[in-house]
Amino acid sequence: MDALVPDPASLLPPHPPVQLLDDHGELRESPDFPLDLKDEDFRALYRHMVIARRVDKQAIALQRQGQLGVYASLLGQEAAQVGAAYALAPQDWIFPSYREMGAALVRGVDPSAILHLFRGTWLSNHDPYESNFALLAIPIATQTLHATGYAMAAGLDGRDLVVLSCLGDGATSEGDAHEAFNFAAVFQAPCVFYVQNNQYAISVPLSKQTHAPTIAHKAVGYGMPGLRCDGNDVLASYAVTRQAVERARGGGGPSLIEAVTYRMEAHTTADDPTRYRTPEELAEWKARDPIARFETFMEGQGLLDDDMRAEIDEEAKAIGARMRSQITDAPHPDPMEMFEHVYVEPPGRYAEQREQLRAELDGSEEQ
Amino acid sequence: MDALVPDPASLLPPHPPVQLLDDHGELRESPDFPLDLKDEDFRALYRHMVIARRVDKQAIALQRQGQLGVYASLLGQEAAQVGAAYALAPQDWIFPSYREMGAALVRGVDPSAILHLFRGTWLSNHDPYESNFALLAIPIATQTLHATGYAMAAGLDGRDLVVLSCLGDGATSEGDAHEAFNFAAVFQAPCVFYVQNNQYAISVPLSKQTHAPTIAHKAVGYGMPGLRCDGNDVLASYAVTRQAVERARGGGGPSLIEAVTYRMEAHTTADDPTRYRTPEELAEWKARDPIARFETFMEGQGLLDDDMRAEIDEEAKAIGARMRSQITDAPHPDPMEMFEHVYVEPPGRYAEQREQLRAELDGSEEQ
Amino acid sequence: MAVTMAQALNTALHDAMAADDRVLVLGEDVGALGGVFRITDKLQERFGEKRCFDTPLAESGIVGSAIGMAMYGFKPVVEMQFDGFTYPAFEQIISHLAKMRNRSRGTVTLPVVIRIPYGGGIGAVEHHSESPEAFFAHIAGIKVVSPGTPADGYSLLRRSIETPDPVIFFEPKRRYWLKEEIDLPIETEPFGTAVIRRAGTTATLMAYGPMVRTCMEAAEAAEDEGWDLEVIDVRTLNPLDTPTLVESVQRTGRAIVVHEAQVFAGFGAELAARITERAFYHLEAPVLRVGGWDIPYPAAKLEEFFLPDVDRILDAVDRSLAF
Amino acid sequence: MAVTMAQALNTALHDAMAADDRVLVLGEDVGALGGVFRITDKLQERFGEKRCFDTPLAESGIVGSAIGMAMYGFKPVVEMQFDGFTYPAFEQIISHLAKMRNRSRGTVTLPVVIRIPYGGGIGAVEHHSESPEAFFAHIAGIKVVSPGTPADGYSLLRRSIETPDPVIFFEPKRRYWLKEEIDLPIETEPFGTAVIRRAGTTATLMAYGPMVRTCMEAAEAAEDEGWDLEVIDVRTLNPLDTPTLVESVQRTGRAIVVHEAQVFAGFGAELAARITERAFYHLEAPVLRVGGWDIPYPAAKLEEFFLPDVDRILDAVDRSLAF
Ligand SMILES: Cc1ncc(C[n+]2csc(CCOP(=O)(O)OP(=O)(O)O)c2C)c(N)n1
Ligand SMILES: Cc1ncc(C[n+]2csc(CCOP(=O)(O)OP(=O)(O)O)c2C)c(N)n1
Ligand SMILES: [Mg+2]
Ligand SMILES: [Mg+2]
Repeated sequence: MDALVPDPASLLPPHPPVQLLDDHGELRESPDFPLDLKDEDFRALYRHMVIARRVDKQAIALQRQGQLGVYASLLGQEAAQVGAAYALAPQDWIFPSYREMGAALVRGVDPSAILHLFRGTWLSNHDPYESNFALLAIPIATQTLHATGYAMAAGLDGRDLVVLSCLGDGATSEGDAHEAFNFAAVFQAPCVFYVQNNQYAISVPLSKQTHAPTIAHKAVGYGMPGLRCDGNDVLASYAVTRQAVERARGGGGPSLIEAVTYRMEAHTTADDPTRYRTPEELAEWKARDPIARFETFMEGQGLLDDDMRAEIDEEAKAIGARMRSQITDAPHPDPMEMFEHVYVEPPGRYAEQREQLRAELDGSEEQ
Repeated sequence: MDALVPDPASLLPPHPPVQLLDDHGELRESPDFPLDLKDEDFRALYRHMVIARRVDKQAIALQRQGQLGVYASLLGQEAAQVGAAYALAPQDWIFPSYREMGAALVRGVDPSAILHLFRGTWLSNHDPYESNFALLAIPIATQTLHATGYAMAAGLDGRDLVVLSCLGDGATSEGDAHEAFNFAAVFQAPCVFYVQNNQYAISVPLSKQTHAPTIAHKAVGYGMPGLRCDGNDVLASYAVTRQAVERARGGGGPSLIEAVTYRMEAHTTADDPTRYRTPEELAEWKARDPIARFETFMEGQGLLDDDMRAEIDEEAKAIGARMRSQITDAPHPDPMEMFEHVYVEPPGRYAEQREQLRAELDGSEEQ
Repeated sequence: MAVTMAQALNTALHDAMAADDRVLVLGEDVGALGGVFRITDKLQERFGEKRCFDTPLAESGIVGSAIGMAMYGFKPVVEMQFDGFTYPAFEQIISHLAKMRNRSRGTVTLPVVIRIPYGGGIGAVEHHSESPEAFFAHIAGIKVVSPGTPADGYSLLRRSIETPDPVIFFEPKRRYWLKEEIDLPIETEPFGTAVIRRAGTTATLMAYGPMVRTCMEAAEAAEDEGWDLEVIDVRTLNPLDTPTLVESVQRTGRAIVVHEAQVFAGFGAELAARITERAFYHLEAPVLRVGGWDIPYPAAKLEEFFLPDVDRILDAVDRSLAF
Repeated sequence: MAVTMAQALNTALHDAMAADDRVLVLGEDVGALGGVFRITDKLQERFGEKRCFDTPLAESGIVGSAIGMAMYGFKPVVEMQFDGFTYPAFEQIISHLAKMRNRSRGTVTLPVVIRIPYGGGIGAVEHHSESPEAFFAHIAGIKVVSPGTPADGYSLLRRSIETPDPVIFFEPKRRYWLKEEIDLPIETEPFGTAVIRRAGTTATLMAYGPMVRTCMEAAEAAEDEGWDLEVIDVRTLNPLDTPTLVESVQRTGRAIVVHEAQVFAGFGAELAARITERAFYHLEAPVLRVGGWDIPYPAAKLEEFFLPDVDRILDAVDRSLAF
């Protein structure tokens, strides 16, 4: 009887989820997931999380003030996003969903660029090739195939490049996620699928989304390793992603990571979560706040003092303020731009339609 | 640390695949898959397989003679199909692909009805409600969702009814298969997914279709049991399916079965397999012929003698002959029927278009 | 009383479920949440989890499993959360939902209704303002409906659930809050008929769903120009009430078809071609088409420059009269 | 030499891969098998598994991953095995392939070609004879092409692979074996232009893909009736060469548009509406549409009664002249 390849045992995720910082911020190192971080890395992780939260808060405020049509908050998922994004090399790519402000900030994307999608100024406003951060994807799970294809291409091209494909727990139910996982595994593409399991798909809880033991167990059926981490533990999120990224970089193929976390805010500013979840549940998760936990650790390690905290808060405020003005002061987009980017070589009728719109605009000015 | 539910260990398929008849036709009973079959059942299984092969042979001949446009042979998969279909109760349903002639025969579907699809007389010619056998499905994996929905409905309705959803190894790559597996598991629908892994999707070998240890391992990610059997062993195919069907009937939810077999013929009569597989490979599998193996067993058990064999061969010939004449003598379909069944309440323009077609028909008759 | 389109639709679902226990409501967030637009509000509370339930996040799965449920004997009413998220279900709709009855020579009938909140004008992010009706109008085997008033919202949805054929039911989401003085239940003109919402003589405006209201506004505004416009609410795109459309144009001699979708290969082309074939000698001008530009739906701040409005419609009337 | 459409397409792929090593060919069975129609025959042998490879059986996966490959810098040419199996990829095509450049304000360009063998007439089983071109013509951001001759098969496919915009390339499968005396490589009329295949005065027939040949046959048969028909090969549905179509109708005064797809909401409606808008006063009869009936594609034995043929086309010319 010949052994199965890959060995199923090697694909099963660890249980319980990998945690390097316990709920009290105590460091519990793991031989399987060694930390290769220096003091400045710890500070950077902290800084990114604080800024992400500030930017997120500011975005919600902007929406309340009518500056944004809608916004999808990452509150509570700062560690999951920052930890994973921090595990990447500069040449690596992220293919995000619409809730990836934290990851975007780590990649150096201007947060106001992201918000313009939610403001409705433009459909996007950053160049993916500058930050190796793809456009936000709204149609659920569709981006996982773009991530896979990009990783397949890097593989064909022999490039040292890893792709982080972000998706949600609900997204794992879509056919596209399945096809992405399968393509990545068949072609052994350098792609890491990073599922932020924040327990809900709008109002639908995980228990109605899948009957799997855990989301990470889905990896087994594709022959890729499944990993699971405490998504409110930035060190675990980092270390687990790091391991998967380095495996992919070394030619070891894709992995599927489940970061167990919680969406503290409404699904979007348009949502009413009181219809589907209890204050008790919310309180439980509030007690597991990712930033507070990391702060305790940082203080314990003497890596964070009041000056430093003040300094980072200042910076975060400044970034939030700049973002706010970039949004509130944003020009009204030029209607004529609607025809600009659809094609490199637009069809002839665009000329007529441009003229017609131009005439409408002139007409309305006259009035 | 609380245990995972369902327990992943309980979902992992047996390895090696369940085999109750070894390659030499020796019975090797298994406590996990007890056989509840009487002598007449063994004879029925044999009879079904012989008839299926005869009908299949006849269908290929009909295609060669220009009576069918194309045909997808089940040669080599008789045991996998007959064993599984035989495990069902009369009220149960089968949702087939296009290669399920063997299963159709077990359900009592008139084989000529199936062939009319391949002949192009009609798009189908059997009433699914008479035999609880759905229409053949050509768009890959789409039928798995109909099977799941039918099983969900039976569940909602509290009916004692199990659905067998047939698909191929290649079909497991489609998004629809993923969504069907997931829906069935989430709603704990009485649905058994039966994958005939015949090693190829047209020219694409399993190794290019998935990187999973086995197809049965895909079950883990949905929280349903994965099972694996020697698909050239009719008793294993029966017993494994039987177990899954009874689990579903008892409210235990869906299962995923992989029947390991081989497509001995071309993908369809239009295919040229010499482009993608070797004679050696073919010879290897020919040596594992499912009917020959079962015959050895039957003889060993004194369940089959020359008279009986002759009798069954006669019956098979007769069925094949009847099918042949039902096809060769089939009337040319009535063009006007094209408008008949599209809607219960057709739009007004159908009347005009019927008239136009009628005029065209009259016109061509005149010439 | 004043009833909104949203209330009318919610009541229609409620009444249909009360009238026939084979009616099921399923989709993403239709249960506890009551749908993101609350069209399924309270249905789960009232009828239980077996009659109204959330599914996993998979549109092909929703439509494909609904097909199986309909084969079994239920009447599933499924919700696609937004127009732009209907596309994953396209194969199940075109290859099975629409074809099953024909493929089975009439033995399998699929009374499935797919509800789709569609169209723009609500300042949404991308993929939430699409008008894909032309795709579905080109598929034989399904019916395509789009109400323009709360009364039709109720009545056409009830009829759509009752009809044994599969129906794609397009709900004009920007009109969910449109009010009408009616009492529910209400029975409007028969399914499959177009309705003259405003009689006129200068030219005929034809629309469905969200643009019906816009055409009525255009007709009012046109009075200042001394134009007396007729407005027809098409109501059902398939079946299409060609006679009513043609008869109107034979009287007015001029027609302008209006929809939000891009004009190129849009449903307006079918209306224009069909009317021209049947009213050729009565036409004083070609049937003109007013719609969105031939581009993807733009960002929210630009939608007012994309969507047809009173001015764009009156410009077309002007051009028609200039012929 | 006599070249078939299939040979022309296969050579075009070969030459494009030889000319630009960013060109990839992927899909189901395109490798060792060379595609079920052998259009990718020998490409893997010649260019290796990294340039031409089989994918798992998943159309959304094929198109979605091709989008990622194009973002990276490759030029993927993907094959959908048959028209009827393109639908699972619909969301990736409409929501991303078509919209990406616009969404990204021009920063992301996707030079992807999706090849689709389409149409009927080969006696195939169901789902293998569909004509879905109208769906794609209604999607902004992609180009839609359908060659009617081997020369165009070669030239338009080369241009489609070169153009930076995404292209849906419809191959008329019943014409794969159509022969033409040409030498490859060949450069035909510019991409985006329609071509007058036969000059005439009585009326204009317009078609693309498989129906071009049928219209030529109709034009020949029409000579017995004393009719001198003009035949235009539309070649690219989007961009559409409206001027050439309009100019022809302004001369002949009559137009009949022909396609295999059902007429209702088909692409013929766009051609009819557009020409009528621009040649209204020149029309002596409404633009008539000839196509399949408004039903699902029938079983093989009935397709001859579904598909437009010389007689159905000439009946339409007759009706046009009767106006
Ligand atoms: C294809 C598709 N279907 C439906 C939606 C509507 N929708 C937006 S977000 C969402 C839930 C997503 O849940 P999850 O994947 O867990 O991500 P999360 O929002 O929790 O981060 C849904 C159903 C969509 N955007 N795309
Ligand atoms: C959606 C879809 N894509 C492609 C095809 C073309 N096709 C027909 S059979 C087949 C291979 C199926 O392989 P598998 O699922 O293993 O079943 P088998 O034919 O081996 O029984 C393909 C690609 C199809 N019928 N449907
Ligand atoms: Mg979630
Ligand atoms: Mg197979």
